[in-house]
Amino acid sequence: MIRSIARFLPFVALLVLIPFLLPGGRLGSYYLTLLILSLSYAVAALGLTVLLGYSGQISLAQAAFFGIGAYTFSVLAVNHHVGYWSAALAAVVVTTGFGLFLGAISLRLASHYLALVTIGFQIITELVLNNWNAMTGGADGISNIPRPSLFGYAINSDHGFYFISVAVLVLASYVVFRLRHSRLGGALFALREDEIAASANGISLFRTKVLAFAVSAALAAMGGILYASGSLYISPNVFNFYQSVSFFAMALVGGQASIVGTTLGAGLITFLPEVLRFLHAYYIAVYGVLVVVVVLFMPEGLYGLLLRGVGAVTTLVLGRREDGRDEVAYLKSDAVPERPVASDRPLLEIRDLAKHFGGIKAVNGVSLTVNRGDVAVLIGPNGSGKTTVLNVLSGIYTATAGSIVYDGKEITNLGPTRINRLGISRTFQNIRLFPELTALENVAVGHYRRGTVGLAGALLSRPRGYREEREAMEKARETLHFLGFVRLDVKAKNLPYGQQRIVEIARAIVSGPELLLLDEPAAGMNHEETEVLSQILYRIHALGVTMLLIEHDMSFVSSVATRAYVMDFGQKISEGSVKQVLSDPAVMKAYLGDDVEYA
Amino acid sequence: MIGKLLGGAGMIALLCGAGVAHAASGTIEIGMIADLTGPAALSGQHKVDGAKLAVDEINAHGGIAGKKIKLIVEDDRGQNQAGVSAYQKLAANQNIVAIIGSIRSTIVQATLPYVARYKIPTMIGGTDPKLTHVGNQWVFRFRPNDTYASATMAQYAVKTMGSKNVAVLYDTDAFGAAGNALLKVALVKNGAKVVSDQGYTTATRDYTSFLEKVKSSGADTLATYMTNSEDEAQMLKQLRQLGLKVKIIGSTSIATSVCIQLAGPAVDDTYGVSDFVADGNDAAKAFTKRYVAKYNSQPDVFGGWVYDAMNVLSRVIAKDGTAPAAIQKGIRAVKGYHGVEGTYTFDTNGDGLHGYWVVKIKHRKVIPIKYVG
Amino acid sequence: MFSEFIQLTIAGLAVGSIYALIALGFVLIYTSVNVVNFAQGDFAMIGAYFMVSLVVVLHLPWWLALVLAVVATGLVGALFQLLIFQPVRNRPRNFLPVMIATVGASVFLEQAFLLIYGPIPYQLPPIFKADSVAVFGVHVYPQYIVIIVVTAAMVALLNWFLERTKLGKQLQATAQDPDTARLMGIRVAWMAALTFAISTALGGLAGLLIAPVYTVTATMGSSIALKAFAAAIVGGFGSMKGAIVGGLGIGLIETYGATYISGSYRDAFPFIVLILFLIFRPYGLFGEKVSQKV
Amino acid sequence: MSNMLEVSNIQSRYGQVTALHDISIEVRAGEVVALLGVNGAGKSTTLKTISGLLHPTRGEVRFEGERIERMAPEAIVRRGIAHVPEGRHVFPGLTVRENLIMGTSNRKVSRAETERDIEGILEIFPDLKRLYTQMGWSLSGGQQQMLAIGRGLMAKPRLLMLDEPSLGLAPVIVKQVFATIARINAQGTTVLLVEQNVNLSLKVAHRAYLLETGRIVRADTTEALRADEGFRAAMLGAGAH
Repeated sequence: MIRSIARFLPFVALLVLIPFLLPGGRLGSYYLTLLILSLSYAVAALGLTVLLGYSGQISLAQAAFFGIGAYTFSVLAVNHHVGYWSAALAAVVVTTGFGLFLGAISLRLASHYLALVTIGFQIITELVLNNWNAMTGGADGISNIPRPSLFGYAINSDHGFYFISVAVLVLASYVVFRLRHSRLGGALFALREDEIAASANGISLFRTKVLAFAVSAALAAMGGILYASGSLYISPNVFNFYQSVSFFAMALVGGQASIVGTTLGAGLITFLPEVLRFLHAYYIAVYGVLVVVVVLFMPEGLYGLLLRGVGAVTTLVLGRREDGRDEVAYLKSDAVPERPVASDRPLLEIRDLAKHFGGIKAVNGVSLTVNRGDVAVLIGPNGSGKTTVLNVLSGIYTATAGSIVYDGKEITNLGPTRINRLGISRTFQNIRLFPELTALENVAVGHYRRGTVGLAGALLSRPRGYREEREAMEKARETLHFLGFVRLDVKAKNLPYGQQRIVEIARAIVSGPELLLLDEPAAGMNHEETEVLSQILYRIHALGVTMLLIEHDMSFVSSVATRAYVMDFGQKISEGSVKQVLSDPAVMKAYLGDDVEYA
Repeated sequence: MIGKLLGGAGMIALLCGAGVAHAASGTIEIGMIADLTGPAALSGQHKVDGAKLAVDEINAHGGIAGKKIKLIVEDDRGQNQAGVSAYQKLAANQNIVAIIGSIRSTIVQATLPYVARYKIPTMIGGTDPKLTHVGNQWVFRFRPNDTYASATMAQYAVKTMGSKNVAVLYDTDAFGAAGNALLKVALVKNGAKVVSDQGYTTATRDYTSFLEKVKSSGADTLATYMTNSEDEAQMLKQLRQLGLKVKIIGSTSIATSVCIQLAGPAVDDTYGVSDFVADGNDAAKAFTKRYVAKYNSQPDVFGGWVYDAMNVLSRVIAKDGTAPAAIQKGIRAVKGYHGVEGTYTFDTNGDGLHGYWVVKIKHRKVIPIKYVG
Repeated sequence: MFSEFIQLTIAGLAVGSIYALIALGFVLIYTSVNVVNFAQGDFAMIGAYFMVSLVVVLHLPWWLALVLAVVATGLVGALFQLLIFQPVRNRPRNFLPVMIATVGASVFLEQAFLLIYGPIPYQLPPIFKADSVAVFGVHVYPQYIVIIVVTAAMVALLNWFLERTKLGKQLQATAQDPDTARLMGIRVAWMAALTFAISTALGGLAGLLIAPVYTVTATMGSSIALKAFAAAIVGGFGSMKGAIVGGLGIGLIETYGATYISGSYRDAFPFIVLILFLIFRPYGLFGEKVSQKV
Repeated sequence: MSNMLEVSNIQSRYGQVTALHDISIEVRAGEVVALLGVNGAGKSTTLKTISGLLHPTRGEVRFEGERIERMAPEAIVRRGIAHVPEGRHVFPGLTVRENLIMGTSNRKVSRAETERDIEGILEIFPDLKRLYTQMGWSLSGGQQQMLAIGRGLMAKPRLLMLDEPSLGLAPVIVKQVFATIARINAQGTTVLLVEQNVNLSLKVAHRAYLLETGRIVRADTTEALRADEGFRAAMLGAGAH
C-alpha cells in the first residue's frame, strides 16, 4: 500500500516543480494557463478512469458533468455570492445527483446503448446551458468567476491557483486510488470484466454502476470548478460533445485504467494542438489522425507503452526475470479428509422446473432435492439441459415454470446477486474468471458479500475499511492455500486451464457458502489434475459445504458424488446413488446410444 | 525595499533591451486571432484578407518609419478556449505590440482577463455592448456596438418602413440573444408591437417551423438578429419558397457578401443595418476596389474592420511609438479618422464607431440609404 | 392552420428522410461489425462535395453525377473501413477504440475537405429547377418531394438487395454469425467493406439530396449525424425498419416541436425523445431485447 | 493412395491457454473417421484448426497435398472441406431455404444448379421441406441440426467435418442423423466426425482417434475398438462417451 502510494511521489514532485522550470513573462504565463487547463481536464478525465477504466462503462457525457459542475459553482459564487468552498461543495453535490440519475438509467442498457444515452444527455445539457438565460446567462456565459482563498489568503495569481489545482488533482487521485484498492474497486473491476460472474459473486450491478457514475460525475464537477475558476469565464460552448470525446481520448490515449496515464493523456491532448500550431491550417487534421493512430494501435495507451518500454529496458539491463511459468501450481496433500455424511434435511428443492428458449425446450419439468451434506451430481449427455438448470438455479435465467426452494425460502427468479447473498455460489462451465485480475484478486472479489464498507468508508480511510480489505485478501490467500494453489499474482488469463478451474472454485468458496454449484469442474483436465480436483472437493465437502455439480467424467463422479440425477432432453430420467444410475439401462442408452446397425 | 527597487530597475532594463531588439529587427509585429479552421473559417479568411491588404499597403508605402509590419495570425477555431490559447500564444511573443482580437463576443469575453493582465492594446470586433463597459482600458472596438444597431433597426422599421407588428428571429448565441433583448425594447419604444420572438441554434438548416410561426403571428415585418450570414441566407431562401409576404430588416449579417452570394435573389428587397458599406464613403470605395482587385471577391465587414484597425494602429504607432501604453493612449486620442467603416472617434469606453448604416439590398447589391449616428 | 400543418409535415418528412438514410448507415454497420461509426455524417458532406465537383465544376447531368457521387462516396467508405476497422477487427472489445477513432477520423475528414474545397460554402442547384409550387395554399418545395421520393426508392432498393439477392443474404449471414459465415466460404472482410461502402453511400446520398436545401460546408454532416444517431436508437439500434421510422419520426418531432413548443430547443427534442425512450423502452421501437448468453 | 487430410503435430492455443499439444490425424478418401474424448479434450479445437478458424502455433495441416494451416476458413472451404460446427449455428434470421443457399457460398453456381442441389438436400432431409420458409431461430434442435448438415452438404465438400451432430437430439432423430451420415459417406463424401455417442460413432466410422487433454492417446480401427471391452468400459467410466 505505502509502496504503491510512493510510486506517485515522483509525479507529484514533477507537477510541483514545473512552474519553477517554466520561462518567465508571458510565455511562462501561456504555458501555466495551459497547465492549469490540463489539470482541470485531468481531474475530470480521472472520472473516466473510474467509469471506463475500472468499471468498463462508456460515457460520452463527461463534458456535461464538467459543465454542470462549472455552472453550478459559478452561478452560486457569482450570481448568488455564495462563499467559494460552499459553492464548490454544492456544485459537486448537484453534479453527483445527475451522475446518480444517469447511472440509474444505465442498468437497463447494454454498454453500446449506454454510450448513446450519454450522448443524448450531453447534447441536452449543452442546449439547456445555452438557452436557460435566467439561470446560466445563456450564450453570454458567466464572467468574473472568483478564485479561492485559503486560510484568509486570496489566491489570485496563476502560480497560486496552479498549486491549488495540483492539490485537487492529488485529492482526486487519492479518491480514485482508494476506490481502486477498496472492496468497491474489486466490484468495479468485476463489473468491467464479466457482469454475469460479478453478479454471481454477490455484486449488485445496479449499485456498482450507479456508484461508478456518481464518482465519475463528482470528479468531473471538481474538474469543472477548477476550469471555471482557472479561466475566470465560462460559456456553454466549452461543454460540448467534442469536449466529451476529448475527455475520452485523454483516458484512452494515456491509458484508461491508470491514474498517471490519464493525467498524462489530459496534458497531451491539451498541449498537442498547441504544439502542432506550426502546421498552420493542417494542424487540426494532423491532430485527428494522431488520435486515430494512438487509439487504434496502442491499446494500452501511451503510458502503457512507456511502462512496457521501461520494463523491456530493465529486463535488458538487469537480466531476465523468472516468469513463473514452471512454478509449482499446487501443493499436494495426501491426507484424505473425513467427509460428512449427508443428512435427510433438504437444503434445495426444485419442483417441475422448465425453461424454454424460442422453440427449444431446454429444461422441461425437472424436480430434484439436494439434502444438506450431499454432493449431488447432475449427469446426462451434452445438450440435455443440465447447465440450464444451474443457470436458472443461480438466477442467471428466469424460469419459464416451476419453483425453487432453498433452505425453506422460495428463491425462484430472485436474481443472481440476491441468490449469492443467501449463500449459494457457483462456477461456470466455460470458466468466467476476471481475466485481467490476478488469481488472488479474483478470489478476493468472491469475498465481496462479506464486506460492509461503502464508498464513504473507503474514502475516509476508516480503519474498518482497511481491516475488511486485509481480511478479504487474507481469506483469499488462505482459500487458495487451502486448495493448494500458489501462483497468486498471475493474471487469470495467463493461467493454464486446469489452474483457472481451481481459482474459480476458490472464488466460489471464499465467502463460505452453504451450497456450491459446480458446472463441469473436471472438463479439460487430465488424469492428474482430475485427481487433484477430487482431493479439493473432498476438502470442501469436509468443511460442510453442500454441493451440486454437473460432470461427465464418470470415474470422477463415482469418487466424489453421494447422489446422482440423470437428465436427457430437458427431463430427469433417473436418480439414485451413482452406482444405481449408471447401471440403469435408460442411462446407458442415453449415453452410449443403442445398438442398431446403420452402416 | 531595495530588492524591489533593484527588481524594478532590472525590469526597465529588460524592457529597454526588448525595445532595442525590435528596432534592430526592422519589423513591427502585430498579432491577430482568427477562425482559420472550424465552422466559421470563411469569416476568418475574410478577416485575414482584410488585414493583409492593409499590411501590404502600409509596407508598400515604406512601412512605419521605415519598419515593415509583420502580421502573425493564430487560429482560434471559433472556440473560447482555443481563442484564449491563441491570444496567449501571441501575447507571449515579446515583439508583438498589439493584437487584433475576435469578432465573436464570447471569445472576446474569454480573452478579456488576459488582455487586462498583459496590458496589450487589443482591437476587437465583437458588438456586445458590455465588452467595452467592464473597465478594461486595453480594449478598443472597431465596430459600432449593438445598442446602435438595434436602435437603428427599430427606428427605421417603424418610422420609414411603417412596421406595426414585428416578428423577431434571433440566434440564441451571445450576439443574437443580446441583440434580441435590445431590439425588442427599441421596437416597443418606437411604438411597434412584437408579435413573436423566436430563437434558433446556430447553423439551423431548416427554418420552416420558425417561418410558419411568423406567418401565423400575423406580423407585417420580420426583424432578424442572426449571427451567421450562412444562416441568414438559408432562412431567406426558405422564406421566399414558403411565399411569406413580410417586410424584412436584418442585423449586419444580412448585408454581407456571403449572405448575398448564398441567398441569391432571395435577399433582394430586404433592409439591413451595416457598419460596412462598400460604397458608403470614399475610404470604403477605395478599399473595395483594391480588395476586389487583389482577391477577386467582394469585401464585407469581416475584412473591413480589421483593415481599419490596422490602419489606425499604424498611424498611432508612427506618431507615438510601439510601447503598449503609448499605443493605448494613442488610440484613445483618435478623433475623426475616416475609415472604411465610418468615422472613428474613440470614447472613454474604447468604442470607436457610433452609428450604423441602413442599407437596402437590391439586385444583390448593397445600397446605402442613410447613416444613423 | 391546416395548411401550416401540412407544410410542417412535408418539411419534417424531408428532413426525417435524410436522418433515416444516415440512420440506416449506422444500423447496417452496427449490425454487421458491432461498432458505431461517428464519421457517418461526414460522408453526407463528402457526397455533397462530390456532387458539387461533378455538377458545378464538371457540368455533368444531375442523374449521372448523382450515381457517380454515391458510388465514389461508397468507395471512400470502403477505404475508411480498411484504415479504421480492419486493423482492429479481431481485437476483443474493439467497440471503444473504433468509436473514438471514427470521431478522430471525422475531425480529420472535416478539416481535409475544408482545406480542399476552402471555407466558402457551395450551393448545389436543385434537381428540379422549379420554384415552390402552391397547392391549396400549401407551398411545396420541389426538392423536399425529391428527397422523400428518392429516399423511398432507395429504401426499396436496399430492401430488394438484402432480401432478394444472394449477396444480400450473405451480408445478413455475416452479420448474424461471422465465424459460421466464414465456414460457408463467405469472405467476411469483403462483407465488412461492402457494408461500409453501402452505409457511407447512403450517407453520401443523404448529403447530396439535402445539399440544394442546405449549403455545402465541411461541417454540414456533424449535426445531422447526431440526430440520425438518435433516430437509429429510437427505432431500435439494429433494426432497419426502426431506422426509417425513427428517422422520419425524429424529423417530424423536431419540426412540430420547434413550431408548437419552442424554437430554441429545436435541437433538444430529438434527444429528449431519445432519453424518454431509453428510460421507458430502452430497446427502441423495433429492437429486440437481447440477453447475454452464459 | 495418399491421405486426403494429413494433420501433423499441431499445437493450438486460445490466448495463453494451450488447447492442443500435439495432434496428428490422417483421413483417407472415402473414410469416416471419428474423434472421441471427454469434454475439453480438444476435439472441437482440432476441427477448428483444420477449417481455419484457428491457426496452429506449430505443426502443419495438408489437404490433398496442399498446406492449408495458414489459410483463412473462406479459402479452405473453397478447397472442399466443409465444417458443420458444434451447436449447429444456423443463421437465425434467415429462412431454411436461405440457410441452404448460404452453403453454396464457396463456389460459383447457377440458379438452376442451386435449385437442383436444394432438391437433393430435401430428399435427404424431407422434414426440411415443410419448414422451407421458416426462420432459423424458430426450428427445434433436431431440425436445426439437419439444416446445419444440409447446409454443409450444399458446399459439395470432399471432406465433411461434423462436430457433435447428435448434441441435444432425441434418440429417433439421432438415428436418422447417423443413417444420413452413412448415406452421405456411401455417396462418396469423406467424413471426419466428433461425437459423444460412442456406440453410434463406432458403428458408422471406419477408424477413430481418442483424445485426452489435447493429445492423441489411441488410434485404431473401429473393429478393434469395438472388440476391446476395456475401451468401452473406459469410455463409460472415464467420460461416458
